[in-house]
Amino acid sequence: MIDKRRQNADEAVAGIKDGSIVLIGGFGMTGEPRELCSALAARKVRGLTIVTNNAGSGEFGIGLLMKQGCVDKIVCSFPRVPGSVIFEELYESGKLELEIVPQGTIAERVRAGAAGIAAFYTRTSWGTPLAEGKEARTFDGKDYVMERAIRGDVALVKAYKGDRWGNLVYSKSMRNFNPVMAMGAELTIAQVSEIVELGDLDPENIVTPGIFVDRVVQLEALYA
Amino acid sequence: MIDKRRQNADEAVAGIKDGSIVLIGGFGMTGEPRELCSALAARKVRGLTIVTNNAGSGEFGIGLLMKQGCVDKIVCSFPRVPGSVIFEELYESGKLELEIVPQGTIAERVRAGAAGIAAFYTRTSWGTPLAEGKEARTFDGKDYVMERAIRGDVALVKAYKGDRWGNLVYSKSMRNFNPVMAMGAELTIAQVSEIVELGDLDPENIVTPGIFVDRVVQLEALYA
Amino acid sequence: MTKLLNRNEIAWRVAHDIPDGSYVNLGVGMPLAVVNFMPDDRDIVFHSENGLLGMRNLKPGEEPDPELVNAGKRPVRMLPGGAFFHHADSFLMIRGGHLDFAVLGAYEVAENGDLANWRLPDSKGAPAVGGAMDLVYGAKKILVMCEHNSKDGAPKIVKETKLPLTGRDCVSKVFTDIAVIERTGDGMIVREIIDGMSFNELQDRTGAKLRLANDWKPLVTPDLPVEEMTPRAMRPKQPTPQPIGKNANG
Amino acid sequence: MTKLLNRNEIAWRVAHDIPDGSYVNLGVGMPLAVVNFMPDDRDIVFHSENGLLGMRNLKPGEEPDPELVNAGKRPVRMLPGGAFFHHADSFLMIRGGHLDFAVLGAYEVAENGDLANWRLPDSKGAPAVGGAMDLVYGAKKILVMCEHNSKDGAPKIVKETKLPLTGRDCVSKVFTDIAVIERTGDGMIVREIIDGMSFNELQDRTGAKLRLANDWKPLVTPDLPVEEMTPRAMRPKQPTPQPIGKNANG
Repeated sequence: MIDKRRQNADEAVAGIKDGSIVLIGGFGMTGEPRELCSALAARKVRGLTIVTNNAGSGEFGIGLLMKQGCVDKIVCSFPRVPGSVIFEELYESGKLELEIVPQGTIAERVRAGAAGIAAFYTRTSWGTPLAEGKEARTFDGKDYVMERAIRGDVALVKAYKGDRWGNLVYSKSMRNFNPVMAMGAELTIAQVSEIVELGDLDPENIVTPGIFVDRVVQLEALYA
Repeated sequence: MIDKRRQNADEAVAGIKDGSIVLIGGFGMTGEPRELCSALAARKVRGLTIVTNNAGSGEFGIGLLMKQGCVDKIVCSFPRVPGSVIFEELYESGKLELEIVPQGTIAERVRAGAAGIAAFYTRTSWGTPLAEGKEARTFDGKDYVMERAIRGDVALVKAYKGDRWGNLVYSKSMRNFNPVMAMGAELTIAQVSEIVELGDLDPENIVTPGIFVDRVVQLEALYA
Repeated sequence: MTKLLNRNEIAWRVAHDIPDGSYVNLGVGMPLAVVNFMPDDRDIVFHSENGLLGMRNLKPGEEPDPELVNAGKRPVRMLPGGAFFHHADSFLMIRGGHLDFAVLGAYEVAENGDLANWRLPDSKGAPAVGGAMDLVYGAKKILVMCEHNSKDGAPKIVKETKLPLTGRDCVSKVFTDIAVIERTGDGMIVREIIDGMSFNELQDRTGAKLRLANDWKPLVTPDLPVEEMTPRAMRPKQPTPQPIGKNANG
Repeated sequence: MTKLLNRNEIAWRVAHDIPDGSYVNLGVGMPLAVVNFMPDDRDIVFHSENGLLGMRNLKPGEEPDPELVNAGKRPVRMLPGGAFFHHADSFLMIRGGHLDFAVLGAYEVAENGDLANWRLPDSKGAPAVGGAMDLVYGAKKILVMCEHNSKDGAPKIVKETKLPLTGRDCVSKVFTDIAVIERTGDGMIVREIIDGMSFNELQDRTGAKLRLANDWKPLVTPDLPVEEMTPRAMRPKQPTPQPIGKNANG
């Protein structure tokens, strides 16, 4: 019997080790797995590298993870959003390493890690400071930069509905990075607004098949 | 006003040039855009390279394209299926060039072409005859083969429902290669069983967004 | 003195340059305003990097939905025919050449088409690039909208830019508060100038060598309010209480 | 004489080696029969390369659906909790290490774990590889099922294979009609032998050096019919008439 359900956020994030690479879904606050991040922060893990698009907003979710001193490094495209005060404070005081990656390159590097692709050649960032130190190569007269895959130890994602096999569907633009991060880690943990009976999700419309998901927890949708 | 609808199969395949690279969806007969292939065969185009999983079955669809002498080369993973007599005849008489590619490598090469990726490194086929002549490279102690993107001039796909913006949904396992091929070409032509009003397809459940599709034609579902 | 276009007027002009049937991405900042001015007789499909095709702005009276935002985290709605997808598919669209246009802001545009719009060398804060580097090489044409000159009068269209680049050789056309300038293999061609400004004056305010198109026109837009017409970004609510687990089965 | 296992019995044995909760791909041919014998008390999720998770075989009386087939183009059904996806996502699952097991057929397995199962050097027809090369390096464990010896008696488990390879160093375990053999860094270990066959006889029928596990067991299965129990592949219907366009609006 496959049953990936967990009783609460704390149980859902159990066992995450210091020093893990943690992929986190969301785009700004939309689709941010805030409660899972907060539960992880409460466990006082240390030395995390987080891979996500923005660097949190306010003193909760990703912001709380950073505030609690859990994060050594953040890999993201756009750390500054309204309310990203914790990030700015840590960054400016040199307490947080930052790797800026173009947004599509984050998505593609994580997908590559999920797909068994070690590296790929993209035009993005060629000729810019973000390509410095990276291998460049010409194909058919065009210049490309080689990017390496990112593989997470853990992914924290948010979805709308899930079932006990870990199948997930999203709601509107909360989808964003969540299905990508969900594919990209050894241990994928999803918070959902509702866990439904197995078979209630239409197999045509499942966005994240359960094969990618290890734990599902139903939490109040606190954002809306 | 965006209106990608076409009146019939012949109109849908108008303007396809000799020598085109044509991506064709389907897995065996399931999801094969048979009527579009037959309409293309009737136009007696010449010198096509087709990229598809199987090499057709019977004397219709992909089989008819080959029988009519339209195809110079086929790139596929598994040419032999029940009824692939036309392929076998042409191949054995040396009238058809064959490039065998692992199934996932076809999908990934076409996706790479769709995603602006020139090449990528995969484990698949490393150490086998299909990797001969390909660049190999070691990442983190594992051996990979470099595969180049495939970009189609034309894609022929089959879907279940479509709308005038070219959005597509599929039915069960007819999905297979169709959404991948649909992303992969300059000119993507979809045959559907039903064209519905704009807005009738749920935006959460659209599998191929219309941005990838240039023409949609409603044809009888002749297979079922 | 000649009246410069305000941001809404520049956005209006950009919107009217985009043909019916186009797929268009709007960069964060000033370009997001373009969605407000699309002519009614055109089907333009706006792409938002966070996974939307077919977005439109809120109509008066429509409530913002925190689960439906654009690349600037501002609330939007969907047109019939729109679709949702995830970030890897969204950037496949961007990077694979599926968009007809992207509209981006700029710090500087060089006459060779180089664009700098993500970072100033003297910035103190953390850098942030978002999707700009993906868009510059991905969309078929890059339209830039910006003020012609910075607050201290320095031109934004320059012979060569020393700023950190977003992309090389990528800009197709620049829409400013005083002109519309096309960048061609043959140099920077002025297509439109606002009423009351001479070509020489425009050239004086520009860092790159310009040529006036034979068929140049006056740059004319309706008078539009100065105020931003796009809804504000969604803001975080007060810190939420510590999350309470809920029985997964209940 | 010792009764060798038939294909259904080998499939039964493979099925009973797969733990509850596994994600499993079944290769075309003999491995497809494994789906028929999964113990009722386990949730096993079968993956089909053509874009299915959670497939099951038809039950007696269920009609085949030409739009719902497995990797062998045979009609299947879906379990509650199953999902459809496209080929790029399907092979992302395969190649990215998301499957626990793949069950594959073999021409030869070498003691270093090399597998040859896609092409014989003297084949006259066109080659065909399908998804085998994707699976060998993708799934966490590769289970092979095959007859122990070919019709002319040649062993399929060999010291070294000269056949065109499907993958190197990839096989975890081999299930044949006479034995279950685990391939370890320490060589080929015999876990089970059918009743009535000695280790020496097994060794004689094998091209690679074997070692008998201390805790080896008899290879026992229920008696199962020889006939194939998996529905036949969907066949093409008669050639259809030339396609007739239908009014797209009507």
